[in-house]
Amino acid sequence: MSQILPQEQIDAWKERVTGHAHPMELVVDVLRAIQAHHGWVPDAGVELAAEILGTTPLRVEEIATFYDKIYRRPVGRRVIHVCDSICCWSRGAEEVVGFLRERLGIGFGETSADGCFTLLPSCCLGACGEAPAMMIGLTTHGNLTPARILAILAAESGEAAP
Amino acid sequence: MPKLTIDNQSVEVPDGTNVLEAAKRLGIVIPHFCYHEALGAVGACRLCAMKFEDGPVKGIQMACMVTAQEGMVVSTLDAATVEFRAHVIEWLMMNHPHDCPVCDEGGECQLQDMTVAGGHTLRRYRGLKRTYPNQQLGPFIEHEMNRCIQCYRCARTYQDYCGGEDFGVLGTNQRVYFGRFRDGRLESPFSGNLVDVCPTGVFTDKAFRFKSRYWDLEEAPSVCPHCGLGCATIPGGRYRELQRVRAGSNRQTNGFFICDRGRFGYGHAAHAARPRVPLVDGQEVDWTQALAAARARLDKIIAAHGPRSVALLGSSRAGLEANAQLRSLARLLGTDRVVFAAHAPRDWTARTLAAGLGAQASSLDDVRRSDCLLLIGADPLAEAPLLALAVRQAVRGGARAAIIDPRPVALPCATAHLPLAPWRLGQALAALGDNDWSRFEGQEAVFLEGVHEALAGARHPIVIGGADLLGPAGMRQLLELARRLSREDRPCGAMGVLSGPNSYGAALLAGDGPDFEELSNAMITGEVRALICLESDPLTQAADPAHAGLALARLDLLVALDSLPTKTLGHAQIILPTTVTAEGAGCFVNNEGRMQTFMRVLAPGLPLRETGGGGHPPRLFMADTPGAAPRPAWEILAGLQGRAASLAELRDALAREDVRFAGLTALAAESEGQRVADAGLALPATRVEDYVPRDGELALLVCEALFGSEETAFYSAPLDPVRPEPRLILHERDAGRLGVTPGEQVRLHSAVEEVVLPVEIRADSAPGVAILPRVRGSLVEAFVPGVGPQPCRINREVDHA
Amino acid sequence: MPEWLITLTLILVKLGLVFFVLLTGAAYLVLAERKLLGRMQLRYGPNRVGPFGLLQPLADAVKLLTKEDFIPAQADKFVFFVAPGLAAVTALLAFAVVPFSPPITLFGREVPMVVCDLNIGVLYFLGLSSLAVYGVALGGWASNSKYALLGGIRGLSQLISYELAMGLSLVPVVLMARSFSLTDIVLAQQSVPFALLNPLAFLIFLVSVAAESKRIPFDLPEAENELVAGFHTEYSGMRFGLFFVGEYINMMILGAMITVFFLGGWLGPWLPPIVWFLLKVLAVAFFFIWVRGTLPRLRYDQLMHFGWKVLIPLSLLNVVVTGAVLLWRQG
Amino acid sequence: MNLWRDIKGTVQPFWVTLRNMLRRPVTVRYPEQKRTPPPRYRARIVLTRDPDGGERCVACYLCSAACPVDCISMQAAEAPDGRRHAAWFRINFARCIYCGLCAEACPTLAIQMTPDFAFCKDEPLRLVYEKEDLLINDGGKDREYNFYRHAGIGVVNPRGGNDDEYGPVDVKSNLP
Repeated sequence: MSQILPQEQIDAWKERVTGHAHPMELVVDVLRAIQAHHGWVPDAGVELAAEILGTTPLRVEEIATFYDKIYRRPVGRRVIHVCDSICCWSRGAEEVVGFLRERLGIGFGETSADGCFTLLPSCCLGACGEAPAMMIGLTTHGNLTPARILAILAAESGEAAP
Repeated sequence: MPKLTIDNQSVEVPDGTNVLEAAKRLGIVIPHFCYHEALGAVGACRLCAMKFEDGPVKGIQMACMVTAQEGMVVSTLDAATVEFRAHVIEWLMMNHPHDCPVCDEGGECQLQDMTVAGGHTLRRYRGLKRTYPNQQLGPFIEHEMNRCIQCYRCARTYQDYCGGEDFGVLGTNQRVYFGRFRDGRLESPFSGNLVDVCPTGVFTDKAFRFKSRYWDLEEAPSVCPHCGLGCATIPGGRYRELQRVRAGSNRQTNGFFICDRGRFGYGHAAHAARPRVPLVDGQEVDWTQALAAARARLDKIIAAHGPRSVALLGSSRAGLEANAQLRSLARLLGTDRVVFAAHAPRDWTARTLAAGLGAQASSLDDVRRSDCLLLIGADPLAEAPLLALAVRQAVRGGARAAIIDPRPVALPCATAHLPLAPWRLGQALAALGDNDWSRFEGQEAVFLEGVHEALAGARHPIVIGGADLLGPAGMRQLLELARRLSREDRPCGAMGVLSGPNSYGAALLAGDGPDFEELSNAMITGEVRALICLESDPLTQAADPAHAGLALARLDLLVALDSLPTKTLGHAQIILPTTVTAEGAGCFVNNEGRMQTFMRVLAPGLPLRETGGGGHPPRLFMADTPGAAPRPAWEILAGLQGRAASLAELRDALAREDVRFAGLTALAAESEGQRVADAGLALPATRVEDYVPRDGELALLVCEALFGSEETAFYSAPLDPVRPEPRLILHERDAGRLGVTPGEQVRLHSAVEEVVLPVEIRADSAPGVAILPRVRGSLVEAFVPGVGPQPCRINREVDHA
Repeated sequence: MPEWLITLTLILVKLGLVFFVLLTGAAYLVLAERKLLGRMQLRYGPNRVGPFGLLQPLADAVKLLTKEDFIPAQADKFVFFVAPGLAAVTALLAFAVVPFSPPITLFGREVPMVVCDLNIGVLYFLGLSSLAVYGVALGGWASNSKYALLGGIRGLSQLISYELAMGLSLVPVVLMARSFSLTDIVLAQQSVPFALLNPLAFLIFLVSVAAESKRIPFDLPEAENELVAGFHTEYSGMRFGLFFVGEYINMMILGAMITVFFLGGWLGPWLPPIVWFLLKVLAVAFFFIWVRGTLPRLRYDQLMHFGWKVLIPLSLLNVVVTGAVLLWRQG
Repeated sequence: MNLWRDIKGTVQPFWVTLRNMLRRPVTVRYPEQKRTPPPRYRARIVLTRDPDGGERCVACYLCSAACPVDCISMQAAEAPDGRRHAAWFRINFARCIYCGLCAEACPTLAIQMTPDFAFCKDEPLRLVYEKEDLLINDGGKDREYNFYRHAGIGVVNPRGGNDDEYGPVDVKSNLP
């Protein structure tokens, strides 16, 4: 993928920024747009965002490295965030993680061989009521059991097929 | 004024003081990292815990976060708080690499001090330690992230206080990282402050790397010689070499920070070509012979041509005492031809300012507290960097700042900029004073009206003018404007940006005496046969260096006193080496008329690194130090008068003789300085008609540059890597008309010289003006700032070829 | 040969003899002291120069003579020169009145074995020992050094204080011998030495004499750990040597005095008188060295306290008691 | 006042000294009889090397700061590999009092004292030892210690490569 963001999107963002009183408020949106298009945010993506927002790359990088859902390193087509905070942990998050690791053959921070999944831990997805929970894309999946996980993985990998 | 009790001692502090400061007043220093007087409290390091036993707040609290209130009873020695602090320091030290032996901060490391003060002497943690990669941060700053304790002081200084945008905090959690997006030089001209501010060794001075330990340095309070602001500095030297400068603190001037020019400009003291022995006709002689020879030759010339055939030239680089001694030497010789600056227009501007500033004088601290600032013809980052920082603090505090300047002046804060051609600055000042916008139209009129409104409505307005662009007439107008804007309930301050550390003092001594132009004319006609030149370099400083060259060439005798290897020394028959600021004591009068004394930091001498030749230092017994001959200029000048007086005696005499310097005798080097007394000298109005280009013509404006044009800093090796390349700045309209593209080489034809240099095209400079920042030691060295716009012609080099 | 010439020759010979014996004695006393102290401290003492270190005094002399003669810039030069001489000379002069043997007959002439048998020998001795103070006081003062000055002051007051006790302890001796001549005093001890007859006077004299010679435990004028080297801090080379030699000559003189006043002088069975005399003197010298190896230095206030509040009243009492006893025995 | 105790206390020591006088001296007659000083004897100072053969001295100036007679001087410099070392290092043994404070202050165990106490010279300048004279090819008393393997500044091992360290943090890592 040579292009980080299509030119028309860049222009659209630039236009939005021009009319904005505080362009920095848009930084997460721009980064997410880059991520949506490119999968993750490379250094050039940070520089592009800075250019769009009229600020320095450092200012963008400060935010990009702060949020764990903005990926500054390559990820698979689907990123699995498994909650490991207290509620989920007490309801079996460790087993969920163990199952995922075994199933996908990867550890935290790693991407499966087929480039489909990246496994990341997350602290609290706000789904304590459905613990244990994980998030793929923007969807939260609660009350995980091995069977459910298998179903979700199957669905996601089908969707994420290149 | 709340009164509180800390450790059974009661103290009364001003409203709004935090408890940590209140304790400091009692001499109780509690370990703290994140709190800094200039940065404020954030309560991040959790180290300044105190037990609040009684009063409005109870329990263990962070003292920096609690405002002192009436009736508080606080204990710093409470067992629980002591234990609390000990735990916090142990946590902070958990990942520390314990590499103090190879760390330059060792010895002056707050973390070391606080660790010991906190009672943590033995590491209990046996696990693995976190490590970081480092970044290359340019020629000034060395980065070692492993030592970081995440106090955020660096980011708060760099971004919040100094307004830098290329360095900040990255990451979260266990990988918080302080650095840049990519390796590269820190762009802020205040980056050196990271070294002072970092409580441990993450940021250390690269130019000072591994040179010395803090305890081996000779240090003394001093004043920065690199611009007219007079920032407090603490130079440090060892083995006869000035090795570093760190910021001193003077609440009235610089506060706690200095700029990189002041921090890394010390290299001139160890310049290889620096004059180190008295020379008579190129022969090395001792001081007695040199002084005798100078005196004999002067007497001979006086006998042949009368006393007025001797002229004396002082300098804004020399201290007040040296310039005063020059004046008394002139009296002794019987000549009235004594001038204190080689650049006549600057001289007259400084004299206008010194004569008229009076009660309008504003310090940098006033600027920081101001709520409305007008900068006209002043580019703080180039001419007086700390002023930019002061303006930023004002703006952070809610002030409005307007800039009227032909240059694309960019301050590290939000400002409004009106690019106005230099010859119209006077009109703008007049318009602001008269509230009459008839000579302006459209945006300009709106801008000026807005500025006037803001100034009129502000509580502490200050107008700041640059000497180089305003000139004497403009400076007079600026002072007049400040007077007009002043009301009974609320004065309007004024500040002039002068070039030399002692421009103001030299101007006070000059009074309404002759200027250098008069002097050089007299040299050319042969009326003046001999010149005594005190730390002054007319060949690069004079408004017209070529004319000065002609004048110097006609002299029978040139006696030059200097510490720098200037061009003028090449013409001198007698060279008397002087000490640099850090090697001699003296006094500078800064641009607001504040007398500030500095102490001798180290004795002059050839650095051991040179005499040792890199290997072992010499294995010899020597009676005297090599290269130790330079003497303070005031001592040499007193010697030429046949006197041997101490600095204290000279100050005494000066204070008695001249009521304006009455406070000089009681001035301590670490004090905030003292303003000169106002003697109310009136100067005749001088009016030089500016060159105004006709339509289609371009005017050349030579101006100062941050790292390129200051004289002493030019001789400083640590600044070599950041010296700019010469360039010509054109407005995009003019560039379009000439058909040049950014970076293209153009040929500049001017009365001074014809040079070829690249262009930078800006939209925020004034149209019709070609701006040339001076870079010493480059092909544009002959261009001198401060002479107003000059006619010029610009061709594309391609066309020419 | 005229009578006066013979007398003169004899005096000169005696002088030379005494001079030689005294100086050599002093030098070897130094060696003996160092050796004995060494042994007391389980060391050997000097044993490098010559067999058993016997040439050590010579080596010391050579060293002292070749050392840099240093004079402090601010010193009073003349007094600085004179003081060490005074110290040595007063010590030497005191020996003039010491009889070391009964008169012997030489070439038919009776030659008294004393340089000069003054009839006021005791007073002469007391006078000279008072003068010895000058060497210390002037030397300390002229150096213009605080250590030397303090040492000098201490020496001055110490010598003056103990002089009283010393003088008073000799009064019973004179009372018993009924003469001021030292020869008469020796002869008065034919039957019993005064040390046994009047042990209190003997003890007081012994202590005072130790104090007079500024030896441990009374070496306050030069207390090293307080005053560097006291009154002779600034002295070096042969000037220091003179002070040093003076001290040891003084030790011999005092040994001789104790012998004469209390130990019966040359008197003794079987051995020749001169040998007896020397043995007794050496015994006293050994005793002083022994004391040095044993006792620590007193504090200054203890010294003064002891001198004025103990020794002087005791000696006064002794004078009264001795006088009373003598009167009672006369009936 | 206990007069009897005082008199006894004054007289008794005479017996002690007299008795000692008759005993054999314990003196070792030095040039003829030589005794090997214990290994921790404080005499001539050396600069040791770490097990990899590198100079241990990092020229931190602590020894010169600790030295009560100011007999140590040096100049630190940076080697191309980032190692801090002494450009020159000088001990003036004519001034040294062999107190051992320098060895105690040394954080890298570079400066150590040896039992070699007999190294007098007839000229003071010959007692000024430079780094070449001081440096030995040995680790001295603690052969295994290597400062750079503990201080995480990446000279001997890459940054984060020492036994007691995590690998260097990647600030851009996706892991929280």
